[in-house]
Amino acid sequence: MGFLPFVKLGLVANGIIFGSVIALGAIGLTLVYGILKLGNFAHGDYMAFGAYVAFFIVDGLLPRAGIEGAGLGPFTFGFPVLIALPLSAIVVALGAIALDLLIYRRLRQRGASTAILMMASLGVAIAIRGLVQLIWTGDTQHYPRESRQVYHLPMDVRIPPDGLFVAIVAVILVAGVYVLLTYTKIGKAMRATSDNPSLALVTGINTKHVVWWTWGIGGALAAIAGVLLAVVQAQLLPIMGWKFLIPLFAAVILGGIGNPYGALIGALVVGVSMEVSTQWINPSYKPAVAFAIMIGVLLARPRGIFGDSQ
Amino acid sequence: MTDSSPILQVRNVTKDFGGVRAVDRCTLDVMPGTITGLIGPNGAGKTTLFNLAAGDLSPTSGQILFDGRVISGLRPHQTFARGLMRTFQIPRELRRMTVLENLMLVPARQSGERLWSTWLTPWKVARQERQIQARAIDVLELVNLAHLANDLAGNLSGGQKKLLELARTLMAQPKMVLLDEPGAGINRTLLRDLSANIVRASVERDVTFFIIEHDMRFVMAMCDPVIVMANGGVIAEGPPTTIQRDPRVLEAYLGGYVNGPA
Amino acid sequence: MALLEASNVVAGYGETEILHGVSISVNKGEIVTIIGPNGCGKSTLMKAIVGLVRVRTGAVRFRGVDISRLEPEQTVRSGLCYVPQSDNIFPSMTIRENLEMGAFVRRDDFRHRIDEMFELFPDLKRSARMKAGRLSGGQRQMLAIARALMLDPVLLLLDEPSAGLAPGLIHTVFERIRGINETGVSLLLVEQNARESLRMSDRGYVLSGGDNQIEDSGPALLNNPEVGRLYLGG
Amino acid sequence: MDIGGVIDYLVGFAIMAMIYAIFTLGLNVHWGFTGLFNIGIAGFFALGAYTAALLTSPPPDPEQFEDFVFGGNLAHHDVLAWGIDAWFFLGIAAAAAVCGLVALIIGSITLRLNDDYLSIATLGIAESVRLFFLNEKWAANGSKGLYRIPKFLGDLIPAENYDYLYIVVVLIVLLILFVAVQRAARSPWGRVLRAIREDEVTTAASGKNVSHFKLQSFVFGAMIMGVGGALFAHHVRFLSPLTFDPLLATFVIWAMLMVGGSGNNVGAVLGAFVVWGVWAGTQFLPGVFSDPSFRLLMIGVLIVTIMLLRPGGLLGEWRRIVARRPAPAAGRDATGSD
Repeated sequence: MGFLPFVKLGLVANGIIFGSVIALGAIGLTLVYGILKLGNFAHGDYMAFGAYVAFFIVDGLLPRAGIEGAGLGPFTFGFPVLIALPLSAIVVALGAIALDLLIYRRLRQRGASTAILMMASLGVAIAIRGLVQLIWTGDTQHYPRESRQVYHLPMDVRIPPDGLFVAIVAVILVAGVYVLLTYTKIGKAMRATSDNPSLALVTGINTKHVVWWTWGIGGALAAIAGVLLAVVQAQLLPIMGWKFLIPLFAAVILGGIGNPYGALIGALVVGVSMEVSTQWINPSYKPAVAFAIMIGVLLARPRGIFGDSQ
Repeated sequence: MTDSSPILQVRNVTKDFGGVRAVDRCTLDVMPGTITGLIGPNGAGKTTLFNLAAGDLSPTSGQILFDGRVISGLRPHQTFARGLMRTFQIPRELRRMTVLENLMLVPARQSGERLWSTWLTPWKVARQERQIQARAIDVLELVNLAHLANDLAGNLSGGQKKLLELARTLMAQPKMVLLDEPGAGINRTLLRDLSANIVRASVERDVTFFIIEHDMRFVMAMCDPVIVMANGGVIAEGPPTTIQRDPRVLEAYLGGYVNGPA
Repeated sequence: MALLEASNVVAGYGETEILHGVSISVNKGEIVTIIGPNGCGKSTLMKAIVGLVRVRTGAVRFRGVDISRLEPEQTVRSGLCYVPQSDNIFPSMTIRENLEMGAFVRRDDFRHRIDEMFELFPDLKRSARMKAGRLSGGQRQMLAIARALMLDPVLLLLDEPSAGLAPGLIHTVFERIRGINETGVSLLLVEQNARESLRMSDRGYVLSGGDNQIEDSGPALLNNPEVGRLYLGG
Repeated sequence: MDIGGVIDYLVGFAIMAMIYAIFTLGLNVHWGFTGLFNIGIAGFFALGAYTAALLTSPPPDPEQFEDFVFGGNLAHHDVLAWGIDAWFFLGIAAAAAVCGLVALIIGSITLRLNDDYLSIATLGIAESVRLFFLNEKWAANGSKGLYRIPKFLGDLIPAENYDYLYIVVVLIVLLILFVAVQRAARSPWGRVLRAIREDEVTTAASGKNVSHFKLQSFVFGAMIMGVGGALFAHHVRFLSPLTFDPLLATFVIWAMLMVGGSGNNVGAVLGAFVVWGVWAGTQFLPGVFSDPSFRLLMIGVLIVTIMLLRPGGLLGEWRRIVARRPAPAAGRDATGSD
């Protein structure tokens, strides 16, 4: 291709795969941020919880019904993961709505400051992780898997088939979110509420429903992001969600808080930067790279690269 | 009684918010020692002008001078340091701090505001604290809030919060105070107290007041001169009785002869 | 029976009481204007009617039904639409989307209504796909009114539609308002610009200090010297 | 268990509780007085601990530390060369200085912006610090960790009595810091911080440079945390990046402050003892209650419950406890006014 000859294209491809997982998480996070004015520190743990719910379905539930398997086609995982993916999304979506009713709605009604809301979300994050560890222990788990050959593409690009799966799922979901926000009534209501909450109220928008939808969509996307993360990393760990917070927030800030399209671009930028950086620095510094990007953006453009200037 | 040079000069100031022009080539002077009123219909740009002068906003173009020096573009704590203090239309008291603490916060250049002096020279800090506290209690007595000194400011009534706002300005010993609707939402008796306090501060402490107010009785009784803003600019200025009779002012309020006389 | 009847409304924010018992009414087909000096409680009255500010005592009846306890989202459904004074559009959504949001509670096909709005406000049609945040002040006001009209409201509440507009535009806005009234919509206006709005109003109220002061026909209020006194004292 | 064993245990317990009390004091400066939301305490904890350990540790033994090449022999000549264990105190001071410097850099970037950014940045600091010590084997032996961190006063005191000496050291440091923080909090300086916590706009309109004071608070609190880390290093005498997981290095400290009452220094110390007592005590309980995961869950639930019921913490601010009135419903006030 000629441009950026010093960057390995394979890393870029990996970055896009990784970035698409970040995007699924970041879009939910930024929607919640924009509509509820809450930087949700539990979002990463929603992801982890989603991954573990899928694990429970794949490992505990489905085998009893005789559904088992790994190595579906070119992929390492089996058919059960495909069943678990939507189920886990529903569970986490309902869980996120329930937590809002239980905790955040009460705080909002009391007129609590954003710091109090964030503090509460930190408590939720800790509690979820405790719950996950209590049920599934702190040890590494993984979905039933069979090893598979990676695809060899031209220009020395190698991608695992799982990565391809992850990217395709992410593209479908992001397109779905786009359609939802652009064409559906509830999606437009969500954007309107994020834009101008009090006007949304007098326009007849039921902001209560908007809040439920926001948590539902955010929770579902987080759960799927968690499953996909567990697939690409080939493991589940209770702390995987908390560790993911930095790339998530970096993507959200990069894209401008509350802007789902910005979060998508931000996620890809963060994902690709994190992967490409491994060409020069130790791969385990990837989260620090995300942090450095975030600080860099805050220095240069406090409202994010794609944020409004107002 | 007034000096020859104005204490606050607004020079051709414009402020745009997105597509909306809140202040439009506004020029006005406030003379030292006066209690100057600022009136005008809603959306005339009065509060925006205060925000520009106090440093909460920067003008899109034009300049604001205080005491002969440019202050537009400075931040709020910097305009405060020059001797210009503002209050807020809706009182912003420090809710979980006592009334006394709300006042003791205000004086500038407290040695105890440097972290190390609280350890290295506590006696100096303590002495200054005693002085500041005595002053704060004086001010509270002046505005009839002394009995509430140890109450949390968040528990005051609306009118008492207004008095606390005024007390904060007295505490600062500024050269000039921008009062944004001091009379809004308070009852007649409190309003009388408030006016008396403003007049006293103006005379005894040589503070210049620039006051946005909608209660015309208050404005007419206290302010001289009165400046009238409409559509972001000044349309009239003069002694209250003249302003009251000025047909342009009533037009500004009632919607002028935009298409010829009605 | 009056279309809208607010009687002895007491309302305010936090501890501060702004309205001390205000009564107004709007009959079917009327334009009614509320004027009064700044801080008299005009906007608060509007918000109390639509349910943004809680009515402490007193009643608000719309078509005979008490709406004083309803949420804003419910009052909208009853056919009463409100345009706030500022921040009355969704800036990051397109003009068409803003209009669609206006029809949020409609369940029928409202595309024809959007076309009608574009006919009424041709300016908006030309930039239908533009983000509303890029509109000028006058266009924003038009969009805000069009947004509220999307529901075919029985009664439209406008809070200072002329605020912050250039004098030439003010006239246009009032022309439009008169046109809207001619299509059968009743209007309740809060206005700073008393002369122009009273001239086209059937009736007007003057509020001062959170209380009713004067009620009269529009033109009669215009010539009432008492009105000027309420504004400027004296 | 004999009496001596019980006392030994209690002394060890008290040392840890007091070290945690130092962190809680630091967090109180951040959150309790200024409203700064630091969820990366672990970063300052680790930075302080490693700084002190590296400055005082003997030169690496190539047999045990393959990659560890950091000098580290600064203190080696003689621990008592200056009459007292000067290097020990120098290590503590350096720990504070390094934490303060990092806080200064990150704070000056994020504190002038939206408040939310600081909390995310603290998370980033914690993770970056952990990654650094995990990966840079030359600096601190990576995941194998640093051990044989010197004791205070070296081998002057027999190892079995070291805790009895150390509890005095920790107590003195805690007392000094407590007095320092208490003085600062009750001084005009602390008054400005609390004013910022209440309303930044009013504070700025009262002539205070809000971002400077926030930065001072952030740096001061971080330095206190550095001291805590240093004391921890010389107590446990073994450090690895795994020591500083968010649970024991961040969340527990938050729970302590919440229980004790943010804005209340006595409460902060008390909270450290109570929560650490419950934490340490539950390990003797049967079944699920001693499971660390269960305790993690409980800490989360505790924080949420306190936020819901008593946002000021159990003890409340030191001034007085005032009944909270419900604030007017947010978001219902539409725009525009009379």
